[in-house]
Amino acid sequence: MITQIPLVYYLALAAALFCIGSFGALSRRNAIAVLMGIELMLNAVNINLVAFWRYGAADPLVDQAGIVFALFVITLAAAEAAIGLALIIAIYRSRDTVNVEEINLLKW
Amino acid sequence: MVQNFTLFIPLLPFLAFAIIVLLTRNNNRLSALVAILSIVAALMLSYGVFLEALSEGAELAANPFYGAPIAWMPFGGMTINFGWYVDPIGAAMLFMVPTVCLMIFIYSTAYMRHNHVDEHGHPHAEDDPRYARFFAYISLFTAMMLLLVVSSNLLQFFIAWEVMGFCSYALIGFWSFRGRKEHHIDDAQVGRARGAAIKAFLTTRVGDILFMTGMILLLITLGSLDFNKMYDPAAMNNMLAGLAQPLPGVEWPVVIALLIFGGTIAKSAQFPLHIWLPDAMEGPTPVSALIHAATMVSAGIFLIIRAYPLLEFAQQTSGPAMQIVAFVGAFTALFAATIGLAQNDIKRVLAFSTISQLGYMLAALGIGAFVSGSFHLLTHAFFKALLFLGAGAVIHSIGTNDMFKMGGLIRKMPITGITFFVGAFALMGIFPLSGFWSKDEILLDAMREGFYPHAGMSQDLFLQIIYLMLAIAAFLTALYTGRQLFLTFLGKPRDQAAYDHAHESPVAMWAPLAVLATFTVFLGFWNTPFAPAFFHFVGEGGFMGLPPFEHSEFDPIALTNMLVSTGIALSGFAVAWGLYGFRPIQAGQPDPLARLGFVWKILVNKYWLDELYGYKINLDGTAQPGLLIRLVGAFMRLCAWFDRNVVDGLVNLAGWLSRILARLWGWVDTHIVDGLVNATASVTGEIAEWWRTMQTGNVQNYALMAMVGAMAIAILFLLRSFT
Amino acid sequence: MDVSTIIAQLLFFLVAALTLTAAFLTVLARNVFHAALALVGTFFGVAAIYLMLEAEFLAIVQILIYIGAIAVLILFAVMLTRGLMQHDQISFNHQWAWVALVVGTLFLGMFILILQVPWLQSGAAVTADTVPSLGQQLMTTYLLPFEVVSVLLLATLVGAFIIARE
Amino acid sequence: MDVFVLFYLSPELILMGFALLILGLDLLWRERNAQTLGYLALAALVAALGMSIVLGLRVSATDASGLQWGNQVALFCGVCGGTFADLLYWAPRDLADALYVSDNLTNFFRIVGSLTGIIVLMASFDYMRARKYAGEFYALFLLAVAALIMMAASTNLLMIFLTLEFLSIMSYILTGFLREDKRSIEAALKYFLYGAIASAVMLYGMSLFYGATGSLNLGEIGKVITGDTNYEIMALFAFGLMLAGIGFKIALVPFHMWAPDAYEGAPTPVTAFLSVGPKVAGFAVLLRVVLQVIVVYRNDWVTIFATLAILTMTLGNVVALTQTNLKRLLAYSSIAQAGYMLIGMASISFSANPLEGINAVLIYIAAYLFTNLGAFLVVIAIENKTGAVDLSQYSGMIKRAPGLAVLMVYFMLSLAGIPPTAGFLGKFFVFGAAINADLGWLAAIGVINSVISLFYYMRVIRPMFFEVAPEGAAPITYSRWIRAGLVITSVMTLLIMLLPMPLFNLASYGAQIFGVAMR
Repeated sequence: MITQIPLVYYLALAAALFCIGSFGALSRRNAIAVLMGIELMLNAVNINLVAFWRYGAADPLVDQAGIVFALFVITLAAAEAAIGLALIIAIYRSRDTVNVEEINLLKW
Repeated sequence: MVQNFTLFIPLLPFLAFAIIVLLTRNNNRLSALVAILSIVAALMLSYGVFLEALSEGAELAANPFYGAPIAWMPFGGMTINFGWYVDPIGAAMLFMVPTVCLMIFIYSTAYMRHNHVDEHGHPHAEDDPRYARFFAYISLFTAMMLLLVVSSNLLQFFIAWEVMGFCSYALIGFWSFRGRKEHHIDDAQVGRARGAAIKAFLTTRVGDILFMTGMILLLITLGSLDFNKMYDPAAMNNMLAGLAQPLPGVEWPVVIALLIFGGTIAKSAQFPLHIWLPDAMEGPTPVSALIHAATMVSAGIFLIIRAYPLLEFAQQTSGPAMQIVAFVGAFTALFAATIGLAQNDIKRVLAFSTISQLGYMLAALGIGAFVSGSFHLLTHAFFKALLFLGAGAVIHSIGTNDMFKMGGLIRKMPITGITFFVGAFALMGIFPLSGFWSKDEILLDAMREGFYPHAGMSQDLFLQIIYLMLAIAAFLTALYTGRQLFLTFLGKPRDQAAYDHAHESPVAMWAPLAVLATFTVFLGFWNTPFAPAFFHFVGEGGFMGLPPFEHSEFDPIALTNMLVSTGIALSGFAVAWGLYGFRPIQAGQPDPLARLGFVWKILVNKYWLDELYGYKINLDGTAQPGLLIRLVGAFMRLCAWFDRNVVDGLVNLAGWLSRILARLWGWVDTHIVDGLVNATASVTGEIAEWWRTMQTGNVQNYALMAMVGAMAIAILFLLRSFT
Repeated sequence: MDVSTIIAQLLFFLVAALTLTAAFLTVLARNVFHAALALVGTFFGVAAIYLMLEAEFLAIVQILIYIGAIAVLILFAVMLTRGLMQHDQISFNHQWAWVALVVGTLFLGMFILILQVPWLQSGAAVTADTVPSLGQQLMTTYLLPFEVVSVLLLATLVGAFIIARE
Repeated sequence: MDVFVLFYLSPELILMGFALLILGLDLLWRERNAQTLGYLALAALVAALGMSIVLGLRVSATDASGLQWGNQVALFCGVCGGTFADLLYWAPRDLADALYVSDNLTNFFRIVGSLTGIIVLMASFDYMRARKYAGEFYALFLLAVAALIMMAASTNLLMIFLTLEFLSIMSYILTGFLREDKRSIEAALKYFLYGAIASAVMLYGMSLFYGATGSLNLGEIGKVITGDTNYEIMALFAFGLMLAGIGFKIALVPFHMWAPDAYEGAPTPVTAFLSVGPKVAGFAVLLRVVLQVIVVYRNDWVTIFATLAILTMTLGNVVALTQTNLKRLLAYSSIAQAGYMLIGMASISFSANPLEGINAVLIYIAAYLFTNLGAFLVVIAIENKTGAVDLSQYSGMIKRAPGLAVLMVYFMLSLAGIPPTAGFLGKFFVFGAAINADLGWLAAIGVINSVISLFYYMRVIRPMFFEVAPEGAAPITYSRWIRAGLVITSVMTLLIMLLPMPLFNLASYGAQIFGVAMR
């Protein structure tokens, strides 16, 4: 299976996913949707890491750095999501909005 | 023996500063006492050092008293040590600085008390609300000047120099705010003091930065900043040989020498950075005396004295460093003297004369007359302090700075008047006061080198020009000083009310004047052409690795020069008498020189340099930035406007046009009609506003910016690696 | 190109197309709730990619954590803040066109880069189950990050609690 | 793995252990003894500082000539056998297989980090006294300091990412700690969204490095990148992306925009921490990544860093001119300060003395640490009493709090780089390094910038001295902890100037670990 699909395919998929995610993160008004965009970006990175592990590691069994990294990325994504959503809920309570454009008391 | 305690000299006033700030700040008398005691102690110590140096004589020049026991700062492969360095000229400075400072301190105890008449007509004398703080500042100032004089390396020198800059900011702006109960200053004074403090600080900062750059370059190219090792000929030649030229055809030594000279230009108020000094008169008068006589401006000259071997080396090997110094000095001497003619503020006349006299010293140093330039530094400190303090006494008693409201004051204030006359005659260069001997020596050197060269050398046109500029400046000096005397102390009172109010100052104010006058009379005999004792002390042993200076015997040229310079001074004074003394100016009568017409206007407006690139401070306390600053500001506005409108891009045409008109009008309004914008705000403020608008508060904007930034960096990398 | 290659590539393209479609939906959907559902779809797609890359353990983790925890968390948040984002509101901010431009350029750059770089390719096969060795490495080589991340998770818990508590 | 390894990790372990202890005790005591927990946290930080110094001062048994201070100990590496002898002393080497190192550079940042922690903690005692969740605050703060230290010690992409995120997440929580305050929560949310995007971009860059070299260790990656020019484009592109994450921590100019908002909204002690801690740790990571991974392409990154330095200084200084909120002003000032440090980064060229630039950066960091924290302590002391953070509310401070006003002048002069202050020393070294590396023009721009900065530092000083306090304004008193913090910061600001030798030695030992990489 591995020899049949070039590595570049996975990388291109990851790049596309990363760009879609960053588009969402930079242009959605809803803070939760921004968070979703960020999750997409992280997933793209994980595809990269796993593909590089699978194709690049001299012995995929011994050298699992890519997998480990991906695991940690997932864990930290969960932690980030928890903090982010907590902040969004808190903002929602105090301001009645989750629109990123309206969250601009602090500027200039 | 005493020399071992050299480092205590700056430490003592510094301790006074610390004590006043920490302990006695609520007790005015005690604070003043602490300051004066500390300076007396420092004075005794430095007299000890000075006398010891005198006894060693020219020996000391060859082997300066040097110690740098404190390993201080590593830099590259070397270490900079903290210590002291006393050579003859440093010892002479140690005699001058504490003496003058002590006089100023004593004088301040009385000057910082203000007399005012309350609503019932009772006179009151009360201390300035920040009396103790004043003494803390001037103690720190003095401490730093003394540290500068004794410092063993250029970095230590620079640090003292910078702290002094900060003190001058605090002192010039001393009256830049006003408590509720302060009667002695008005709002205009407050505004002027604010502007002047900022102006002084920033203008001198320009020089400091040049100095610092030169210093770092010197450290790197020469490998040391220690005065003891800095001017070692071998290292100097390495500096020339080992490095590529910074610019084609220009060598490092001349670049470094001129950068360091930049520090002097700002600190000693030389053209074109002299603009801060006249405005610095807004500080209390003792501060003016301190800044313009003993400390700050002298520090600039002292820097050139310390860098003298470097200048010599640069001149000999790589470019006209000395000639530039000489020319800037001579030009400033002449230029400031012309402006001095047209000032009505008693202190401003003195300010321009200071600028002019500093130019004299630089010109002397620049033409190689090291000893006479140094000597003029010493004598000038005494008589200029005397003049400032005298002017302060006049202002204190009459309540105005305007000479056209004075007149005939010698009858009311005889002691102040007589001492002021002594100082003024010294400044003019009248025989046999100290100013005569020192100024005469400078002119003699210029004349001898320029017109009567050694055998085998041709006449030097450059030196002849310098001589002529200095001679004309001497004539003008006598003229404006005479004008000041006739307007202030002689003639008839022009403001009867003020005249009636005038009175002789208290003893704490006139006693320092008397002491300074004594020094002014006798100090000159230290270095007469017949018996050049000062020369034997300072010049005969060479200087920091330079060979001994030569002194010509008293000969017909010297005699001619004495006669010529006396003639110049007397003719200047005679012209002043013709204009102002023969028929005293009446109240309301314009200045006779105003008949010069346009030239007079130029002089009154100080060649419009403040308006051109400086920062003009008006009498009413308002201020405008100069044309250059405004042009930059206008350009920034234009950029900002362009940016906003192109980036917005969506405004409709009508709104756009009306906005153009509105903005144009606004531009005219702010820049031409009132033009009272703060200098800083108009230049950087515009950029700041423009950049600040990027901070929209929307985090996604920020993230986009970051994304673009990261991509730009990546792309920049790619571009570089492809090329 | 033999049949198995074609089938494998077809399978990849199918999964990739599904993943990207779901991702697009996540980003473009007006309704945040729909977006969240599409996000779940994307996560499934990525899990399938992991399976194709023979990282089974990671696929399971993806489903358990991403879908089981993160997506559910997001759905909860959507519910809690419901009623704010109506259908008729614009879901994009003012800079979306700029973002599209920048992201498009970024993609182009990444794509060119991906094609140009000689990536490390050993071609080694996975001969045994990777999970035991993974576990072992987590307990030896990667012990320090493992412990640190546990502290981090605890701290995050405390922090989220402080911030979000009524 | 040898248990002895734990000795080399002791500062971090102490901090994390105490953090967990404080969390537990807080659960037990329920808000009753928050102050005690604060003292406990202080004790932990002091212990960590002590252990860092002990680790740093350990004189090597085997090599007396070279690295006398501390050893290079690579921990948790796959290759290392973990015997006692190995751990005691490893000869300087390029750390190809280390995940986490305890070397001189780490020790430098351990000392810097724990000092930051101590001073900020002293400042926060008063601030947190009246507020809820003080116990949690202290615990999370300790964890943030631990994360900062670990970030400086990471030599592996995984560890760098993990610790950077750790520090970020702790910072988000601390920033949003005043959840009743709209601004605090908003600052935290912005900080979070920005940080999450930045770290995702950074991660993508990291994954590219992994793909090209098959390793996550900086040394290993560096070897491959150095050996094969085919990777040049990839390496620089990936580094550009990584810079988004690192630059976010440092607040370099295109990545700085979160900083003023987050600084303004955060509780002031947290602002003080944010303006020093993450910045400093970011520089540690930047040094390691640049000098171990892309060191061969120095021509490229010297240019980039020079450009970024100019942008960062100029923007920070110029925008600070218009600020009236003191926290925001100091935020821009700290952005500008990072620009001066970047001049040091740009000066790490190979001309005369390659380590001079690193040395200058480290010295600048130490000088900046004390100066900036000192300034923030003054702000905190005044805010605690009056709630004022606006410049207009500072008028007449010289009458209300003479000590604070005088110290503020001193710190402002130090930030502006006027002697005799630590700030001058830092600038002297940084500009000197730049001139030595033939970047005189960069130094010149830095110098011009330091003049611009004077304007707004003067703007802080002016109302304190030259304006009249409002009628009936009470004198400002402050607790002994803030006084202690002020004494530490001001004395150190002066001492660094007067006796820079110890700091210079500490920094140059830290810089020497790159000696291998530079050759």
